[in-house]
Amino acid sequence: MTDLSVDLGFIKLKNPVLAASGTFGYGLEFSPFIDLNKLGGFVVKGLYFSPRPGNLPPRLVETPGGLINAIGLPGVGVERFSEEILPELRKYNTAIIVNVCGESNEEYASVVERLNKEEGISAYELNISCPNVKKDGLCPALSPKDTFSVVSLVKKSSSRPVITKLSPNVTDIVEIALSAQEAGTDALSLVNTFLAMAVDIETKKPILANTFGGLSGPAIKPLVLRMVYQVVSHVKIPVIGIGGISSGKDALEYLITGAKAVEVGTANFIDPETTVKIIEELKTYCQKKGIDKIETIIGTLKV
Amino acid sequence: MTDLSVDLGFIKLKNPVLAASGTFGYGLEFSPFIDLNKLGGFVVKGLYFSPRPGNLPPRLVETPGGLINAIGLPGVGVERFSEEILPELRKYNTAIIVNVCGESNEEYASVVERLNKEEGISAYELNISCPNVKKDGLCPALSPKDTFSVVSLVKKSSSRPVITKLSPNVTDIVEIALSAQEAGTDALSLVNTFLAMAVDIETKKPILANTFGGLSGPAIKPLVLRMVYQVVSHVKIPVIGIGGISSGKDALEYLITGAKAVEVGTANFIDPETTVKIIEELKTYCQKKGIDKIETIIGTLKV
Amino acid sequence: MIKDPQALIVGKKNWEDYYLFSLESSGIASQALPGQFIMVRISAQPQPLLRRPFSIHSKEKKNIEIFFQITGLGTSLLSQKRIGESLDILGPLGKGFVTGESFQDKVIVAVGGGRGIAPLYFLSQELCSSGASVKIFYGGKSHKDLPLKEKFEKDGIELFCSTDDGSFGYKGFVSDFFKAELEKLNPSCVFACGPEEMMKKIAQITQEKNIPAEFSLESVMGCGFGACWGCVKKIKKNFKEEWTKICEEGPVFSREEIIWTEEEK
Amino acid sequence: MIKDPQALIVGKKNWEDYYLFSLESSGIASQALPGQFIMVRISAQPQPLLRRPFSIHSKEKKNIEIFFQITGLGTSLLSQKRIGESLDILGPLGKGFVTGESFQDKVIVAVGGGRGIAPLYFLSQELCSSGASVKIFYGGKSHKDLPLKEKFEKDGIELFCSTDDGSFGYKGFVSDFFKAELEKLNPSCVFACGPEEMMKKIAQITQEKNIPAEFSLESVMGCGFGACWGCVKKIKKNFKEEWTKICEEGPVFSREEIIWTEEEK
Ligand SMILES: Cc1cc2nc3c(=O)[nH]c(=O)nc-3n(C[C@H](O)[C@H](O)[C@H](O)COP(=O)(O)OP(=O)(O)OC[C@H]3O[C@@H](n4cnc5c(N)ncnc54)[C@H](O)[C@@H]3O)c2cc1C
Ligand SMILES: Cc1cc2nc3c(=O)[nH]c(=O)nc-3n(C[C@H](O)[C@H](O)[C@H](O)COP(=O)(O)OP(=O)(O)OC[C@H]3O[C@@H](n4cnc5c(N)ncnc54)[C@H](O)[C@@H]3O)c2cc1C
Ligand SMILES: Cc1cc2nc3c(=O)[nH]c(=O)nc-3n(C[C@H](O)[C@H](O)[C@H](O)COP(=O)(O)O)c2cc1C
Ligand SMILES: Cc1cc2nc3c(=O)[nH]c(=O)nc-3n(C[C@H](O)[C@H](O)[C@H](O)COP(=O)(O)O)c2cc1C
Ligand code: FES
Ligand code: FES
Repeated sequence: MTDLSVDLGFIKLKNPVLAASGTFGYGLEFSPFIDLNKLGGFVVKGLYFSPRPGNLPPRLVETPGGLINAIGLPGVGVERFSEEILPELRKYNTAIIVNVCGESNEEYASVVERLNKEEGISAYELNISCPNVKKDGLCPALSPKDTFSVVSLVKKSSSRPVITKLSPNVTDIVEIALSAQEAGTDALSLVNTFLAMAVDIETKKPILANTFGGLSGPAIKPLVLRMVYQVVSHVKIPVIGIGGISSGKDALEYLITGAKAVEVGTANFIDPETTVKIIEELKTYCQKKGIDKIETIIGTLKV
Repeated sequence: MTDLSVDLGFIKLKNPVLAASGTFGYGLEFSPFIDLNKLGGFVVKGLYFSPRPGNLPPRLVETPGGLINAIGLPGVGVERFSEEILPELRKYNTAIIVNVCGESNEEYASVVERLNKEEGISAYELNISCPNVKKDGLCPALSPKDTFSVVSLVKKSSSRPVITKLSPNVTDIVEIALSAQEAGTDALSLVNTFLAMAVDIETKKPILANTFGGLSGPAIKPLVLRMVYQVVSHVKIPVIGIGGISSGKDALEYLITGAKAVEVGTANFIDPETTVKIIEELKTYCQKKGIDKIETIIGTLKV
Repeated sequence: MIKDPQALIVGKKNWEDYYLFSLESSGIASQALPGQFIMVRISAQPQPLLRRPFSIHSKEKKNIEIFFQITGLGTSLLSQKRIGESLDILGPLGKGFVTGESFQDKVIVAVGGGRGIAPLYFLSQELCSSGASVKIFYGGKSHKDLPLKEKFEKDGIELFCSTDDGSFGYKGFVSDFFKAELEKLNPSCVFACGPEEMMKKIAQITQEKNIPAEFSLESVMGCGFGACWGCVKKIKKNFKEEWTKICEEGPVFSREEIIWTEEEK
Repeated sequence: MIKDPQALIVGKKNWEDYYLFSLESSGIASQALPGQFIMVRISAQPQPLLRRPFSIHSKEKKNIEIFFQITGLGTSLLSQKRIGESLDILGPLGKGFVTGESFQDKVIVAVGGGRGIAPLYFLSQELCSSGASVKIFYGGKSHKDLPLKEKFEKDGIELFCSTDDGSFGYKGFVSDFFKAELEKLNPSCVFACGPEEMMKKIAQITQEKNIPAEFSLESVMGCGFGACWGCVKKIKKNFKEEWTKICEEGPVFSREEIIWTEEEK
């Protein structure tokens, strides 16, 4: 029996496989397909304080090996989430992580303060890196200063561990990671989507109503793996790898590179069973290689 | 008869289709497959002053929709290029652009100074953006300051137009583009490869001997298209689009977005006829749409 | 709503770029209702990346059918699959057309444009068995775009065919044909599926005559089961307009709920 | 060196995960020499992105054959192609084995390990027609890894088979079998293709006996025709060691030129 559990310090996960925010609904959408209790955990859709409509459609366009989305963080808001959805989620025995959004630092803090009152949340994931809400993909995670200020404010407000989700759209992701660490984040998740665009040569218009969107899916994996590699060698806090994971092999690449856990995003749409299959594949790999504890392979990359 | 020619100001191309540096050898490698005279032009493999061996193999690894290379700019050096290769290239009636590399600003300048003496070169493309030669993908194009200093030095040394090739691995590509423009570059080419990595879960080693490499191919197109869109609205000089182009449709997306020409890279490996096919497809599109001059569609994106 | 990773292709027919596949999938067949759809995984390779939505065209015992037209890479790759191969599908998804006993002895009209005919066969199967009298308007660009004509006729369903070029049946848009015949038929309810422009016109016409009508909408779908928020359209709910997930609360909506977009890309 | 975008698959055989395809491609067949290879485009979709290299296994009039083993996505997708489909191929590429009249009446030994047998059939065709006496060492893990045995035998070529597990022929590595038989056979020249470790041993053995030897090397290839610099290995040229493009100056090199890597991934 392989021990798949991983210890992030502030939370122990059954296994290193989480579902990524925005690709897993509020979790419940997947219960017809998989047993949610099998997951290491899942991150619910990004939550602002108030309900939000999101962007105009079209919101999605496929690219070779990837998906550009400009969903724009629609959602029920923190109140309805707490009242209607969270009670359902509490029935599951898995880590529930809430993806926290804000138009200002203060909004991030108020979301967290409201959620502090509720039971059944394992951690907050600060979404300071969504490229689909402001012009030109602007977001706090593009600047070490902005990252520091939002993370430190939220850390003050939060009664729970805080995971900061970084943007890949930067020259030096290590610099941003270090700011977030200095501001007290408990962990980092790498990464949100890559700022992207698609054009229709018949209409001569951008395909997405929002012009820009965020690229995710298999296409981005080699870029994110590189970022995880760079960041793990510079920070002391755990790093969660996110980007293009759709198989046990993909997840293992991240773990070996040094991620302590992974989040599965776009692949959930393609196959709603992906997360559970990855967990099975991790088990098989460990058994084949005689690995008792999956934690022992984390960061074993030989360079 | 559609007029496919495009005028970059400093040079008029037969058509907007160039072959990208490092993916077209010294051009001659493609003569068994296509008539080089049909091309708008081609950019030869990156050239340092002296011959260079390049990186250790393995140098290539495929990813979903992409290719990571860590070739590391091997080459014959400027002397042998001038003596042995350039005379062959002069026989062709197409724009020959030399991709210029350097370990220091001075080396870039000396390559250009040596080449100034030779006939038959249409322009220099300054490769200040290769992610495979220094640790962590460092290169001048990551910093506006470094970009400015190398471009302005080369401009002083050069008797020919200079195209500056930018890196996508930055937070704000517009800022770098503006530096290069300020330093006097005649045009910009966007982009070189994306810093990336791949891991073998069996050996637990990076697949590339160089650990990092640069991602190219269809996977990157949506990212580069976005960058071209951002840059064209801020600069006055022509922009050449490079990234994931393998069909007329891809090329048209760039042209409509505002690129005045395109370079075709990785697709040359998959089909050595790609460039010529793209030219045919551009013709067909123009004829179907009743477009007399392809230049009239450049930058016609309706946002 | 289940995943059937191995729905066997047991039948395949085609007419130029239209295809009819019969899939053995007892789990999905047993739950399917008219107007619902399935999401089909096209390839194990990541291109195309996402599943593609197809209406359930019919069900019979353990089998369901899909009817589709080649419109791009996904449908083109799908069309190349052969009998004996199997497809990974999710379904039945979404909410379908209103059906049931209340339609007994009523005249019902369903209007399908092009590939939009797909869900209307299942719908008419169901309505007929509830004792309704079903009339189908089936429009296409040309004669070759009406491949399912014989299938409906065999079932004894009254068909009103139109082609834009007049190569078969009424010459002109199916919505005009519908308008011309409406008075005579005097249906209790109208269902429609097809190009947005066509459905918009059917909505206007039925509104003027005050006949209830339902429409099956299309949208680019990321997941098909409510997880991605990619498929939204603006829908009226309790006097408010809301971006609503077509895959979950649709694809079928009543005329009163739909806010037609001004210009479709 | 040409591109044939429509090389028709006219024959296909397979034994477990080994496949033999016969391709009609008169242009390439007319130029091909033993040891040269072709680059095959696997899919119109960008996965796998790059072409895959395969040695020319034989040529006969307008046809060439390739013989390959499934080792990953590309070969797996290739194996699913059927007779009547066509492949987009480039070839013939690279420089092949030394052949010609000088081998008349000489004993020549060729050693193939696993899929490395592929180019040796063409080579032996050619050498036999030059009047050489060709002996083939054919090694595999197990009996099932020697699918081409009968093909060589039918041509009357003397075969020395070995399997690692002893399920057929000599039990052990083909290089050990080769070593054991070498004295007796006393070849004028040795050719080898197979796993690097095997070729390294053949190099040692032939060097000790001072017998000329040539080897067909493998490398990950981006283009196959000298444009990408991806396929380099270290090769001795005029007393200097240089990273050399395998696709252009190889894949066949003489023992003196090759610098074996210490450890292969
Ligand atoms: C609920 C629902 C039911 C459907 N039922 C049927 C059916 O029964 N038969 C049938 O032939 N078609 C049906 N469609 C449309 C079908 O899903 C699209 O034709 C198909 O997804 C196109 O895929 P492709 O890869 O071939 O084309 P692509 O290359 O992806 O695109 C070709 C064109 O189709 C558009 N398109 C792409 N994806 C979708 C999508 N999900 N919905 C609408 N348009 C899209 C693109 O914008 C583009 O204009 C249905 C769509 C929905 C939403
Ligand atoms: C000149 C040359 C001639 C060859 N001739 C034959 C032949 O006749 N028959 C045959 O079965 N095989 C031959 N090969 C090997 C064949 O090209 C590879 O098996 C094939 O490319 C693997 O592709 P894949 O997509 O199935 O595997 P992948 O999924 O790409 O890789 C599977 C494994 O093969 C390795 N690999 C991938 N590409 C190559 C490559 N280009 N060269 C070597 N190893 C690679 C990978 O590193 C990995 O370990 C030849 C290779 C070369 C360079
Ligand atoms: C449709 C969609 C919606 C997303 N919504 C969110 C979100 O609400 N909050 C967030 O932090 N990330 C969001 N993301 C980003 C993902 O969580 C993830 O970081 C990204 O998709 C990369 O992972 P992948 O390649 O596995 O998809 C979204 C991604 C997609 C595709
Ligand atoms: C194998 C390989 C070698 C390359 N060598 C160079 C080079 O020498 N100089 C340079 O400026 N860019 C080089 N590039 C980058 C390409 O010119 C191009 O910018 C990049 O590949 C993106 O375009 P693509 O997606 O069409 O391949 C190389 C790319 C590849 C794949
Ligand atoms: S298609 Fe994903 S929510 Fe509707
Ligand atoms: S494979 Fe491209 S140079 Fe050899």
